Amino acid sequence: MFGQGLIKGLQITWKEFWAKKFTVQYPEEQHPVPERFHGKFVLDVDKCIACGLCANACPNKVITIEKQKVGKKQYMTGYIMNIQYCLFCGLCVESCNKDALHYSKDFNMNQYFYRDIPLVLVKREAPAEPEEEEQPAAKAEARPKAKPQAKAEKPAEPAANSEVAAGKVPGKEGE
Amino acid sequence: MLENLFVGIADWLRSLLGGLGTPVEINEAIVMLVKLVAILVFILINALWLVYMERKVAAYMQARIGPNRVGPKGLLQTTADIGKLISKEIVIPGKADKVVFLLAPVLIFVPTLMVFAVIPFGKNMAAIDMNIGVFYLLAIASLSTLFFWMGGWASNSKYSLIGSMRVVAQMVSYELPLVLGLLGVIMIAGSLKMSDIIAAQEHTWFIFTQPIAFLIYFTAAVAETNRCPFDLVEGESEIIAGPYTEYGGMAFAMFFLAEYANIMVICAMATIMFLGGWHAPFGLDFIPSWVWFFLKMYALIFVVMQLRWTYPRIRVDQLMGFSWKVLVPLALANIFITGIGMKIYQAIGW
Amino acid sequence: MKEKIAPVEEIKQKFGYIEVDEQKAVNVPAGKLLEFMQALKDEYELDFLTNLTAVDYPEENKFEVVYNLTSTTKAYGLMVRTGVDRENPVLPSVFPIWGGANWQEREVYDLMGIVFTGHPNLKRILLDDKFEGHPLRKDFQWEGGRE
Amino acid sequence: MLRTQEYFLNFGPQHPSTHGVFQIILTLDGERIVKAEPVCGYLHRGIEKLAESRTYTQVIPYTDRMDYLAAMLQNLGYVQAVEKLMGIEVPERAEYLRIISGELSRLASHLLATGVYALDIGGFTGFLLCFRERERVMDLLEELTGSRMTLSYARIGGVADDAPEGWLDKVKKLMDDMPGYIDEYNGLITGNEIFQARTKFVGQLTPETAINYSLSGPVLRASGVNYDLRKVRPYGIYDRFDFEVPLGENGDCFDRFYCRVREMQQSVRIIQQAIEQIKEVDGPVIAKVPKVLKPPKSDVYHEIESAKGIIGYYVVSDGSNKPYRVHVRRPSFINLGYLDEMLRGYLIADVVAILGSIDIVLGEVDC
Repeated sequence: MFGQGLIKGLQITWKEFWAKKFTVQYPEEQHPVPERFHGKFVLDVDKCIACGLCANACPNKVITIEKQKVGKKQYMTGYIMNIQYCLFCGLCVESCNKDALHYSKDFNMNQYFYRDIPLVLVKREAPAEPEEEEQPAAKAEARPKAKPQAKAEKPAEPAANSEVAAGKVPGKEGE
Repeated sequence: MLENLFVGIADWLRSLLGGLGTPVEINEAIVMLVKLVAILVFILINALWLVYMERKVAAYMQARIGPNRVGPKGLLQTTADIGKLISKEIVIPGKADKVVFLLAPVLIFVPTLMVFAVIPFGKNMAAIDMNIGVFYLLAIASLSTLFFWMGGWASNSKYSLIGSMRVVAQMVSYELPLVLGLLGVIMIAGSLKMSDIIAAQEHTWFIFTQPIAFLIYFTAAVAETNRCPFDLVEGESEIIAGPYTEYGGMAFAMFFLAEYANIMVICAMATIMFLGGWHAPFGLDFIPSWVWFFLKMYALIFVVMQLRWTYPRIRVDQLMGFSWKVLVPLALANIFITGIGMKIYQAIGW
Repeated sequence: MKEKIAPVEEIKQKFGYIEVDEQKAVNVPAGKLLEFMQALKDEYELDFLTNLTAVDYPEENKFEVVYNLTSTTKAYGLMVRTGVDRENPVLPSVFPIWGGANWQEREVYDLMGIVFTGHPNLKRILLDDKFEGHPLRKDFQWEGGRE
Repeated sequence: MLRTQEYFLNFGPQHPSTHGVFQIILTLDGERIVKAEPVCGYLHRGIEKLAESRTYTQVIPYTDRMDYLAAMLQNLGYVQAVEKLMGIEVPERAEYLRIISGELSRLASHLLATGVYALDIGGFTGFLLCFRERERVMDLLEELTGSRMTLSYARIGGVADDAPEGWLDKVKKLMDDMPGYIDEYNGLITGNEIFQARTKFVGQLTPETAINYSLSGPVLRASGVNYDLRKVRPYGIYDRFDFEVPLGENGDCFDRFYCRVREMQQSVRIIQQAIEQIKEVDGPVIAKVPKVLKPPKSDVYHEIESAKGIIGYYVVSDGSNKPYRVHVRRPSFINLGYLDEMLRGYLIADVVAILGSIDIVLGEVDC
């Protein structure tokens, strides 16, 4: 009979009117972020050996790794991701042999200025003199030295120091 | 006390003015003016509230919760929107007819506001209880076609033009079943005066004696206000926004608010003509008459909104076909049957 | 994954001028293209032109136009290739045989620059009408972009 | 003297119902369409050209960006083409995960198509109700792959990751709820008389024209042509599942719409069976493939049934680690090819109905 479908439709909207609502009041409540979420990148600086596999795996050449030769070892001075070109495909994370590069659950990567968009995971200076002695000791010594220098040079740049990258201090952009 | 709240205010005003010793005619004129201003303010506030209600109803039917940030439960949302829209620039397209373009959104409110003068919101609560009230209402309400057309034509845009062509076609063809649907009621009531029609429904509402007429009227009235499923004037998925395509800021908001005021008119009309106006059902007289009137009106408005959020839009040829091939013959048949029925009743004796 | 391929051997015997390679794809000279295609459609029920594309081989100085045909009734497919000279890339359109070639040929014309004679509306489709060059050619150079 | 004149109407590129940036230049006689000229390419990014400078694995994320509504199916077509080129055997469990995520993608795409079609016709509520369920599907995909739309989940030789703990149960629960939701859409949208009046016998396609114009997917099947690659030439492990191919009778907009709704039911059936079967399958989710993929010098054409129709990948290898040429047969693009003829003689409102029923994604049309 003509009109049956019309009445059915009204019934459904009437039922929906009283049904449970699905809205999540965003800033107050948040949707659970799954474990594998492709969010902001986090680099474990200690594990990273600056091999460049991730940069090679990236389809869009997002990752730039700057390294300097200190003694016999390669020393990474910068790990910058041009996040505006990132496809969030996960190939870089997958390619990492040392399990150093990860996704975090932080999806808030917006920036007010275009120049702030690149995600600087590591920015530090190489230790000045090549240390010929024991490597671990040299490393441990070198890093505390490097940090204050980086800070002093670029105080304005948010997340531009290795502390943020290493996850010791919560990133400023996320706020 | 509550029953006669508004009537009491009017009487108080009248006696106050009487104390001043001015002539009675001037006193009456002042009282009338106050009444009209009160209605004006009431309508505008109501239109704002209806926008909010529409958004809430829509949201609740779509598993959302709708506006809820501005003010308690989002009640001030439309106020904030209007504030935003007022502050926006009204962009006038380059080749538009400027005068007509700007006049249309101003004038669109005029017929709607004029119509409210004769609507009795409660017992003795019509600003003017004209003896041709229904006629006046229908005549004035159909004027708004012109202003839609003005807006669409003056925009000098093809989408606007198509939209306003549709408005004219639609409104003219739905005017007919609308009036014919009401005719059955008028025949039984034997009067064009609103208060007489309501008085005639003291025992039985006309929706029970004239159910077909009610359906015809309601369908035609929804079409008349360009609401879904007859909203192909706006038809946002086809012709963007029809006559309003080129309007922005407050000019757009005027069209928007006029639409809601029009919904109020048609729902108030349906309440008066079919749902017994301010008569209380089941002898629940302790609730004031005007409360009953508004309850019925808002129930109907809710139905109009539910229709919008349930049905898809019909096509322009189907729209015309539906009016001329279904509604008009049905309305004529209804008048015919009503006439026969009345004769039979008269023969039997009331 | 098993491929269902049209009876290539049979087709080979019937049409002497075609070559069949190890993938059971058919190479047909450009001159015989329309005649061969019409026969495929009429006699082997290859009524569905799935894919039409072209590949640029600058070393061999040719474009290779690839037609992938399938049959909606017999569920087999066939790949037909034809070479066209790179200097003068003109090929008859298969639009009269399969309407599906309409936009695909326009796309190939747009991106590869192969002219299909007999096509009803051979215009650029994805790129701007004023665009110069055909980007999918291997020698296409474009200034700008990131790298 | 009274004189009538045809006029042009620019339908798009900025128009709410073109599903993206797409333009149709309509020649109108009143509200009736005399001629329609589709103009696409506003979203052309040159993916085929980009693919030539990427390695085989690196092309996968770009395939996402074509039909971003059913990204998994796009991935799948490409990786299966490369696997065919290299002769890689895919582990069982990966095949099942591909089926489940692929069908979930199809479900998401069809949910969107259903909802958006309701919106095109004018029913807003159907749109948001479909989105509610689509959201659940996307949440599941997000949990599996980490992304909601551009999944990049398939890898050459398998899939990126195994299903997380408890994920299959969640999928199963959604699949149990799904038939109820589909009934709701049928009540709200399909059964509605106004909707039927708008869509029935509009934009009719005969089976002959549909085949001739290489239309595929629900557009082809609505005309009554039983041509679903999952049945006709089963790829992957589709031959292990029991499902039907919904067909239409009239080939009109309503049939195309309703085919999608019924395909959702079949997708649900496939996923339910796959979940049952995957429990017995264990093992790796990716085959042992070399780090650097160097397929032999050859070419391959592989096509699968995507949500919008047949998506085919033509991959040419020159023996290096980068594809020499990748061409994609995009169903949306080819389905649009017949739009002009389809629209002629109908009203402006039908443009929306017909265009919506083809269910295009501009990312795929423009590639």
